[in-house]
Amino acid sequence: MSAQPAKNIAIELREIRKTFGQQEVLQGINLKVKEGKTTVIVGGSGQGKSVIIKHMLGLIRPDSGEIQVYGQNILTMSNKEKSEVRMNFGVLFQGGALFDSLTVYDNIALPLRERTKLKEEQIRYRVESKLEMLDMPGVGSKYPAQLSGGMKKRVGLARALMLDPKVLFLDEPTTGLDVKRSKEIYRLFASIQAKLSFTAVIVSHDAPKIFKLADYIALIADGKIQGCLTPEAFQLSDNSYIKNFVQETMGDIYRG
Amino acid sequence: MSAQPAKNIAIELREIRKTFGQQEVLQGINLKVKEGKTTVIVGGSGQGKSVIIKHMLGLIRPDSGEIQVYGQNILTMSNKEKSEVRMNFGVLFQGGALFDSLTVYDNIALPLRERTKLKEEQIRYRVESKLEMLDMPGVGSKYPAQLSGGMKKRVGLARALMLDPKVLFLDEPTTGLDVKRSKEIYRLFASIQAKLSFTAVIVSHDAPKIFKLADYIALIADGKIQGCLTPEAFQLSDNSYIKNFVQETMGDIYRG
Amino acid sequence: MKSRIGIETLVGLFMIAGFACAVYLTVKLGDVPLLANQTYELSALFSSTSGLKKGAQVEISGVKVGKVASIGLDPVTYSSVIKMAVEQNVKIPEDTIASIKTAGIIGDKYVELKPGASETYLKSGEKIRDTEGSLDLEGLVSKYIFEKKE
Amino acid sequence: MKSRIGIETLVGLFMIAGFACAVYLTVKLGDVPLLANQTYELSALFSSTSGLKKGAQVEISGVKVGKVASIGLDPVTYSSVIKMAVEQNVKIPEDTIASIKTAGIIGDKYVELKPGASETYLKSGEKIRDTEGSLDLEGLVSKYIFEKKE
Amino acid sequence: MKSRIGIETLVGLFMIAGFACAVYLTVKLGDVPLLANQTYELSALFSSTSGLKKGAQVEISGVKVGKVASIGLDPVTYSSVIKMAVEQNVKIPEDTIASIKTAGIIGDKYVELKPGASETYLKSGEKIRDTEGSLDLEGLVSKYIFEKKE
Amino acid sequence: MKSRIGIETLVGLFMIAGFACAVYLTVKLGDVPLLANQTYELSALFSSTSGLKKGAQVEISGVKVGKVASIGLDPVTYSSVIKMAVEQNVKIPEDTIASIKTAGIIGDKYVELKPGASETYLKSGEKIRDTEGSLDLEGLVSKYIFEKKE
Amino acid sequence: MKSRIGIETLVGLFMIAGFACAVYLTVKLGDVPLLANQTYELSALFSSTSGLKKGAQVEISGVKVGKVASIGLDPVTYSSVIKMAVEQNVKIPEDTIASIKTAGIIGDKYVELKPGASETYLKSGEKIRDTEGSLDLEGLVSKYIFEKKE
Amino acid sequence: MKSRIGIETLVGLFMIAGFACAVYLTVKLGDVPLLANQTYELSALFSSTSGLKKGAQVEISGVKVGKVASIGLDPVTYSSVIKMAVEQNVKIPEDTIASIKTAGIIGDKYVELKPGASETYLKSGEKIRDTEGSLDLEGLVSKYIFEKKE
Amino acid sequence: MVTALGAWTIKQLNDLGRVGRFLLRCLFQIIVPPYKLWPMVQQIHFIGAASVFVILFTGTFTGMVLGLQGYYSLRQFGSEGALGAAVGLSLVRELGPVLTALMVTGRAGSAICAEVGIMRNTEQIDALTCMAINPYKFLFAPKFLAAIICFPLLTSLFDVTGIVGGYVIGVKLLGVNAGAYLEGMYKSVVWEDVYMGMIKSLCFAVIMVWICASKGYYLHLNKAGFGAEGVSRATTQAVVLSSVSILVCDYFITAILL
Amino acid sequence: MVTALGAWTIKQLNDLGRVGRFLLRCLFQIIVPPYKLWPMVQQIHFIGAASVFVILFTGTFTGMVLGLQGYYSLRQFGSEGALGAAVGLSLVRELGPVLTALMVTGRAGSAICAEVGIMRNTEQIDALTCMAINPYKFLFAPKFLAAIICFPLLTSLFDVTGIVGGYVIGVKLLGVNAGAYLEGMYKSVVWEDVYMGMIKSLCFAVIMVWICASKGYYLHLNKAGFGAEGVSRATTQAVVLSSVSILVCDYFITAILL
Ligand SMILES: Nc1ncnc2c1ncn2[C@@H]1O[C@H](COP(=O)(O)OP(=O)(O)OP(=O)(O)O)[C@@H](O)[C@H]1O
Ligand SMILES: Nc1ncnc2c1ncn2[C@@H]1O[C@H](COP(=O)(O)OP(=O)(O)OP(=O)(O)O)[C@@H](O)[C@H]1O
Ligand SMILES: [Mg+2]
Ligand SMILES: [Mg+2]
Repeated sequence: MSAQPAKNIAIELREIRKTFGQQEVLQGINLKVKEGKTTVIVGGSGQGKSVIIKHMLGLIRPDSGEIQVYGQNILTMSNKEKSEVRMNFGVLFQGGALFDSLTVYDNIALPLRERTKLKEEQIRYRVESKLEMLDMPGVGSKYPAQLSGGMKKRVGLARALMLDPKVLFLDEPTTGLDVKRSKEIYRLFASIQAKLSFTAVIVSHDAPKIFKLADYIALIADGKIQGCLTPEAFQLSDNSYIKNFVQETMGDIYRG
Repeated sequence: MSAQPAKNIAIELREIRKTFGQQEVLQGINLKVKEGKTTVIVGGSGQGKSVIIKHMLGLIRPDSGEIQVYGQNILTMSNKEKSEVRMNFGVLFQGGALFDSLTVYDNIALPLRERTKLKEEQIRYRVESKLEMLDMPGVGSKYPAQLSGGMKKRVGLARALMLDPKVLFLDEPTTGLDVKRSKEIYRLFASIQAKLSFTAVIVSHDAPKIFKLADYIALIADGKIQGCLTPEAFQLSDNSYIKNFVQETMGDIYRG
Repeated sequence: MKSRIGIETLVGLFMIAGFACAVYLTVKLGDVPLLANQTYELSALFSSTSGLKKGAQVEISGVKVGKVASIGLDPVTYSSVIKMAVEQNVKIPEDTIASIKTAGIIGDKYVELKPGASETYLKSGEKIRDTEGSLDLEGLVSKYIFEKKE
Repeated sequence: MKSRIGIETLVGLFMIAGFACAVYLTVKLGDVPLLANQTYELSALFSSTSGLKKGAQVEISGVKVGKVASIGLDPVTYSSVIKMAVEQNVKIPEDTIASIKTAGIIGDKYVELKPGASETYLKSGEKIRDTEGSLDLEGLVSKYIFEKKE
Repeated sequence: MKSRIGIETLVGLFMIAGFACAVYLTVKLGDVPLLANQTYELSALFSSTSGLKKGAQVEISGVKVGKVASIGLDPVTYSSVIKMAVEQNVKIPEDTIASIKTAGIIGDKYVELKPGASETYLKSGEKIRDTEGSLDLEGLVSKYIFEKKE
Repeated sequence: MKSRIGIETLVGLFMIAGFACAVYLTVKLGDVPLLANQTYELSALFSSTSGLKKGAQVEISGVKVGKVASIGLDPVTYSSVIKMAVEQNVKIPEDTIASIKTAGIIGDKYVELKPGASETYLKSGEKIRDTEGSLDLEGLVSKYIFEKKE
Repeated sequence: MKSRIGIETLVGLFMIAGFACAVYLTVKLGDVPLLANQTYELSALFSSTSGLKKGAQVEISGVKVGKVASIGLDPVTYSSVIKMAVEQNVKIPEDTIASIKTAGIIGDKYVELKPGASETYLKSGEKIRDTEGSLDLEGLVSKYIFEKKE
Repeated sequence: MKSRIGIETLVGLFMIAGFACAVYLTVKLGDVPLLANQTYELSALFSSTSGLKKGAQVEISGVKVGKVASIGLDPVTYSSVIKMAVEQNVKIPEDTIASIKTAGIIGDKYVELKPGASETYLKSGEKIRDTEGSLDLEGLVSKYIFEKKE
Repeated sequence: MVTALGAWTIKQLNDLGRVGRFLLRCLFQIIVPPYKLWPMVQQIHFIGAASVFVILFTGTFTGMVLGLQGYYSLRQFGSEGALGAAVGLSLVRELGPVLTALMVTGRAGSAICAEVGIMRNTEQIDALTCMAINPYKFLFAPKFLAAIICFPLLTSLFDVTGIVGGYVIGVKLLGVNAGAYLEGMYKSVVWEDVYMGMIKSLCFAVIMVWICASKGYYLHLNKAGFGAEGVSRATTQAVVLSSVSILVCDYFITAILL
Repeated sequence: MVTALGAWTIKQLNDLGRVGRFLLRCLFQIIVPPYKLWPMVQQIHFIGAASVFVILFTGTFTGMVLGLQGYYSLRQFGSEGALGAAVGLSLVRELGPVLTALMVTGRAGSAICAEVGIMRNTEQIDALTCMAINPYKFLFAPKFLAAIICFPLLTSLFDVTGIVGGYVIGVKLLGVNAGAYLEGMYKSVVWEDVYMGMIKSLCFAVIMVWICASKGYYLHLNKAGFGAEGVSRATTQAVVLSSVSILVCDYFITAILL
C-alpha cells in the first residue's frame, strides 16, 4: 500500500467486501488508482480480479465498502449521474463482450453512433483508421463469430479506445494470443498512452512481460490486495504472497 | 521429416489435404508418430493442429491422402473396425468435451460403464483414485459448468487416461492454466508416461516448456509439416519457419 | 446475413402482404365499408322486430340491397323503429312493404322489401309506411292447437 | 437477492392486484355495466320459466330493454319469481303483460313485455301482474295428438 | 439475511392470515360444499326415462331445485327408477307429479316436479308416486299418421 | 439437479397419473370394457335397422342395459340381423318386443326392449321374436300427404 | 465441385422433365382449368332468390351441371336476375324450368333445372323463361294457420 | 458436402416416394379398399338424386351392402345415372327396387335397395329397373298447403 | 417458517415487480425520442418476415384440418353449408391469433430470449451500460414495436391462408357448395370477431416480447444455471411461460369480449 | 444451370436420406440389447414429468376456451347440451394430441436440439465416438423411448384436464346441464377417437425427437452459423420444422383415419 500522497487519485476502493453465495471473494479491498498512471492487477485465476474491475465500473454493488470515482461515491449516484461518469470510461471485457449480432464495423461504430452526432462519413473514417491502427484492415464486414480469439480482443480494444476515454479498463488484453501478437498489443498500448496519457487499469496473467508496462502493480490473493507497488518495489517486496508470486512466475519449470 | 527407419510407427499420415470452404487448411501433411514416443505438434493459432489430430482420430475425412493406424487404413474401415481401433485411444479435446449434463464423477466413469463390465464399487474406486491423483478430491459431484477452466482440463485428462490407452491424444492440455498448475500437469504426464510408456500426440502453445517433455517436435505452418525433429535438432534447424518460431518464442518482448 | 436492401425489400413485401390480408379480413369478413356515402337511410316502424339484429340484411326479391343500421324503441307507441342503410342505386317506391322474415328455418332474421308500383321514390330519411313485424311462430302454433281443441 | 421492499415490490403488488381484478371481473361480473344505476327493477311471477336463464333479454316489440337479474322459486305457490333490470329510460305501464318466449324455434328464451295503455307506470321494485309462462310445446303436441285420437 | 426479520415476518403473517380468510370465505360464503348434507334424496318410478341422463336437472316451474343422482332399472317391473337429490330448502308435497320433459325441441331431458296441494311433505328417501315418463314423439307421430289412414 | 430417488418418484407419479387418465379416456370415453364376460348375447331380426350403428345402446324403459354388438344382413330374407350384448344381471323375458327408436328428433338410433310378462327368460344366444324396425319418417310423411290429396 | 457433372446434369434434366410432365398432367388430365371456356352462361329472372348465394350449385335431376355466377337486382321489375355458368357439354332445352330449391330442410339453396322436351337448346347468354322463386316457408305456414282459423 | 450418390440418396428417394404415396392415398382414394375385387357394379336411373353424394351408402334393410361409385347425368333423358359398387357376397334379385332416402331428418342421402322375390340375380354391370328418386319435401309441403287452401 | 414465507413472498413480489418495471421502462423508451427506424425494420424482418413461411404453412394446415373435421361434424347436422362460417369463426377469433402467437413464440421468442441471454452472459449488456447506452431503448424498444406491428399482420396472413386451406379441402375435395362456404363465412364473421382477433394478437405480441426479453435480461438473477445451459433453460422457461400466458390471456380476452 | 439443379437435388436428397438413416439407426438401436433403464427414466423425467405442469395448464385453459366458445356457438342452435360432445371430441381427436405435441416440442424439443447441438459443438459427440460409444444407443434411443411413452400419457393428461376445464366453464359458470355434458361426451366420443388421438401422439413423439435430435446431431453440416448462434438457429429451425411436421402429419392422420 504505497503511501505516496502526491498525484490525483482517479478511483479509490475502500474496504470493499463481496460474497457470492457461500464464497467471500473480496474480503476488504483497498486500492487507489492514480490519475494518468497504469495500474496492473495480477493474481491467481479466480481470485477476484475481474470482480474488482466490475466494482470500479459500478456493475456490481459491494456488500459493504465505498467506491469513489473522481471523488464522487458511485454507490449513491442516480442512474443518470452514473451514465455521465461512464462517458469517460473505455472498457475491454475479459470475454470481449462484442455484440455478436453486429458486424465488426458496427461494433466499433456503436459508441460514436449512439453517443455523438457525427455524420456517417466521419464515423467511417474514424472506424477505419482504428482498424488500420490495430492491423485489421478489411475485417469490418465480418461478424464477431467469424474472428479468431485474438482478433476479438483487438476489436474490443478498438471499441474501448473509440471515444478517447479518460480511464481505460483492460481485462486480460493478451490472454489467448500467441506470443507475437501479444507483443504487438503491448507496443500499441505504450504508444497510445504516451500520446493521450489516460489512466489505465489492466488485469493480466502475463506476469513478467506486463511489468515493463506498469506504473504500479497490485497483487490480489486471499480476497485482499497484498500490495500496490512499483514494478521494482514489487519484485523486492517482503510480503510472502508477492514473494511466492514472483518466484513462481519467474522461476524454473521442474523443481525436482 | 526425420528419416530414421527404426521403431514401430503407430500412426502415419500421407499427403493429407483438407479444404474448409475456400480455405485450404492442410496442404499435404506427412507425419509419422512413433510408438511409445511423445510427439508434440506446435504452430501458430489456426494453422491446423487440431485438424490433424481429428484426422488421426478418424473424425474428419481428408479430401485426399491416406491415414494408417497400426498399419491399417482408417479411411476404408467399417464403423465396427473403427470402433475397435478407438478402444485403444485416449483423447483430451481442446475444448474439454466434457458431458455437461453429467457430473464430473459420471464423466470419468462413463468409459468404464459403457465399455467394461466392472461393478459399481470397482468403478468408484478407480474414479476416485484418478481424481486423487489429479489433485481434485471431492469434486466428483460437481457439474462441468461449476468447474474452473483448469479443473475442466484435468477432468478431461482423467477421462482420457481412464482405460489406460495405448495412444494418447492431448490437444493443448495446459492452455488457460496458471503457471503453477501447468507445471503440475507436465510432471504428472511425465510420471504416467514412465509407468505405462504409451504413445502420445500433444498439441501445445507452451513452446519453450513443452520441449522438455517431447521426443519429437513437429512444426506446422502454411498447411505443411515443416519438420518433425528431436527438441535439440528442432532448435538448431535451418528451416526458416522453424528458425522464426524458435526466435519468436524465446526472444525478447520489445525489439525496438 | 442479407444486405440492408434485401431486408428492406423483404420487410416491405411482408408488410404489403400482411396489410392486404388485414384489409381483406376487415372489409370482406368484418363488413367495414371503406368507401362511405353510397347508401341512404330509410326508417320503418314495426310492431315487433324480435330476433332482428343490427347489421341484418335488407333484401328485395332475395337480393341484398342494404342493411339495418339501428334498432330502437319508440317510447310512445312501444313499437320498434329501425333505420336501414339502402344502397344509393336502388330506388324504393313509396308504397313498398317492409317485413321481417327468417332465412330458412333456423336462420337469421332479415328485412324484406316488396316494392310497390308507385313512381314516387322514397328519399333519404323518409319512412316506409307498410310494415309486417316478425312472425311469432310459437304463438301461432299454440293458438292453432288451442283453437283446434275447442 | 435480499428481500428488499422497494419500488419493485410495489409494482409487483400492483400487478397482482390488477390480475386479481381481471379474474374477478371475468368470473363474477361477466357483463358488468361500468356505469351503474341506469336500470330499475321489476318482478313478475310465472307459472313456469322453464328454459329461461339469468341474464336473458327483456324485450318490448323485439327491442331489448333490460335483462333478467334473478330467477327464484316462490316457496309457497311453487311458482317462479323473476326480477328484471329494465333500462331507466323505458317506462313500463302497470297493465303490461310479461310472457316467456323462445327466439326462433331453437333459440334462447326471453321475456317479452307487451305494454298496456295505462298511464300509470311501474316503479322500481313493483310487480308485473299479468304473466304468461313458457309454452310447453311437447305437452301441447302430445295433447293435440291424443285429443285427435278420441 | 440481515435483520429484516421484522418486515418479512409481518408479510409472512399477513400471507397466512389472508390465506385463512380466503379459505373461510370460500367455504362459508361461496357455494363450495365442503360440508355436504344440503340435499335430500327422493326417488321415483317411471315407465320410461329414455334420454334422461345422470346429473340432469330437476325443476319446479322452470327453476332448478336439484339433480338426478342415479338412474336404475327395476328388475321386476322393468321400469326405470331414478333418485333425485333435491335442495334441502325446497319442500316437496307428497302429491307432487314428476314428469320427464325435453328442454325446447332438441334439448336435453329434465325432470319436472309439479307440486300438489298436500301439506305433507316428502322426506329424504321417500318416493314420488305420480309420474309421467318421457314422451315417445316418434311413436306418437307414427300413430297419428296411421290412425289418420284408417 | 434432483437426486436419483427424487427423479424416480416423480417419474413414477407422472406415469401413474398419465395411466390413470389414459384408462379413464379408454374406459369412459372409448367404451372399452376392461372387465369382460358380464354380458350375454341375444339376437333379433328386423325388417330395417336403417341408422342403427354398431355399439348403439340397448335400453329398457330408457335405462341402458347393453349395446349392439353386430349388425348383419340375412342373405335369404334380406332382413337385418343384430346381435346385442345384454348385461348379465338383466333378465329378458321371451315375449319381449325389440324396436329401433330415435333419441329425440335428430338423435342416434337405439334398440328399445319392452319386456313381456313371461317368466321364461331368454338365454345367451337366443333370439327375440317380436321386433319393430326403424320408422321411415320420410316415407310416412310423403304417404300422409299423398293420401290427403286423394 | 469435382467431375460428377455427369450424374448431376442427368438428375437435373430428370427433374426438369419430371416437372414438365407434372404440369402437363395437371393441366390436361386433372380438372385444372388453365384453359377457360368450358362453361356457357345462362340467365334467369326470379321473383325471389332469397337464400341463394353466389357460387351455389345448378343441378339437373340432382346432378351438378354448373354454378351461379352472379345475382343481381333488376332495377325496374325489382326481380332477381341470376347468371349461371353451365357446363359446355350439358345442353339445356329452351323450355326448361328453373327453380330455387333447398337441400334438405336446413341446407343451402340451389337452382334446379327441369329440362323440357324442346329440341331447341339455349345458347350462351340466353335466358330461361320459366322460373320458380324460393319458397317462403314461413309465409306459407302462417297463411295456413290463419286460413284455418277462419 | 459433395453430392455423392449413395445410401443416403436412396433413403432420401424412398422417403420422398413414401410421402408422395401417403399424400396420393389421402387425397385421391380416401377410403381405398386395400383388397380390391370384392364388389360388383350395378347401375340405376333416377328421376332425381338431389343430395346424394359419391361414396354414399347403399343399404338393404338398413345394413350397408355397398356404396355409390359414380353419379352422372343421362344427356338424353336428363335423368341421373348412378353406379353402385355392391359387395360380392350380396345377391340382388332383378326385381329389386332402389330408392333414395334420407337418414333421419337432416342426415345424408343414401340408396336403399328393397330386394324382390325373383330368383334371378343381377350381374355386374346390369341395371336396376325400379327406382324412386329423392323426395322433394319442400315441394310436397308447399303442395300440401296449397291444396288445402282450395 | 413464517419469516421464510414472508421472505419468499417478498422475493416473488420483487421478481414480479422487476419484470413489471421492465415492461414500463421499455414502453417508456418506445415513447421518448429519438426514434430510429432501421433497428425496427431489422426486427420486423426477424420477427415478421422470417416467420411468414411457418405461418403460411401452419395456417394452411390448420385450415385444412378444420375443414376436414368441421365437415364431418357438420354433416351429422346436415349443414355442411355452415363449414365456411365454422372455419372462418374459429380461425379469426381463436386459432388465428393463438396459433400465430404460439408459432412466433417458438420461432422468434426463443431466439429473442437466447439472444438477450447470451448478451447478458457474455457481458454485452454490461458493455452497453458502460458505454452509457440505454439497453431498454437500444435493445427492447425496437423489438416491442416490431412485434406490435408484426403480430396482427401475421395473424391476418394466418387467417387468410387458413380460410384458403379450409376452402381447398371443403369445397374442392369434399364438395361443399362454394357459395355457401364463402358467403356463409362473410355473413357470420363480423367486425367484432376480426377486432377481437386483432386485439388478441396485439396483447400476445406484448406478452411474447415482454416475457422472452425479460427472461433473457434477468438471466443472471435466475438460478437456472450458468453458461449455455442457463441460457437454454431460460429459453425453455420463457417459451413455456409465454405460451401459457398467451393461452391464459386468450381465455380472459375471449371471456370479456364475447 | 441444369447441373446446379441436379447438384441441388442430390444434396437435398442426401440431406433427407441422412435424416432418414438417422431415424433407422436410432430405431435399430432401440431394438438391440443391452437395454438400460436409468437413462430412459431420466428422459421420461425430462420429457414427461417436467412437462406435466405446462400440459395441465394449457389443457385447462384450452378446455375453458373451448367451453366458452362452444357454448356461444351451440347456443345459436339451442343445443348447449352438445357442449360436452363438442369439447370432448375436439380435445380427444385434435387439440389434445396436437397442442400437447406443440407444447412439448417447445419445451423439450428445443432443449433436446440445443443439448445435442451443444454436444456437437463442444466436441462431446466426437468424444463419444472416440470412446467407441455408439451415440445412437447412448443418446437417442432413450429419448425416443421416453417420448413414445410420454406423449400418449401427456396427451391423456391434457385431454382430461381439458375436459375438466370445459366442465368448469360450461357446467359451473354457464349453467349447462352436468348430465348432458358428461353423458353426451361419453356417448359421442368413441374408441376410434381415443385410438386416433393415441396414434397421433405416438407419431408426433417420433417426429418431435427425430427432427429435434437430428437437427442437433447434424448441426455441423448445417450452414446456419457457428457457435451459440448456430445452436440457437438450429433450435429454432427444429422447433419450426417439428411443429409444421406435426400439423402436416395431423392432417394426414385425420384424413386417413376419419
Ligand atoms: N456472478 C457471480 N456469481 C457467483 N460467483 C462469481 C460471480 N462472479 C465471479 N464469481 C466468483 O468469484 C471469483 C472471482 O472471479 P473473477 O472473475 O474475479 O476471477 P479472476 O481473478 O478474474 O480470474 P481469471 O484470471 O480467471 O479471470 C471466482 O471464484 C468466481 O467463481
Ligand atoms: N469444421 C470447420 N469448418 C470450417 N473451418 C474449420 C473447421 N475446423 C477448423 N477450421 C479452420 O481450420 C483452421 C485450423 O483450425 P485448427 O482448429 O486446427 O487450428 P489450431 O491450429 O488447432 O489452432 P489453435 O491453436 O487455436 O487450436 C482454422 O482456420 C479454422 O478456421
Ligand atoms: Mg477475470
Ligand atoms: Mg486447436
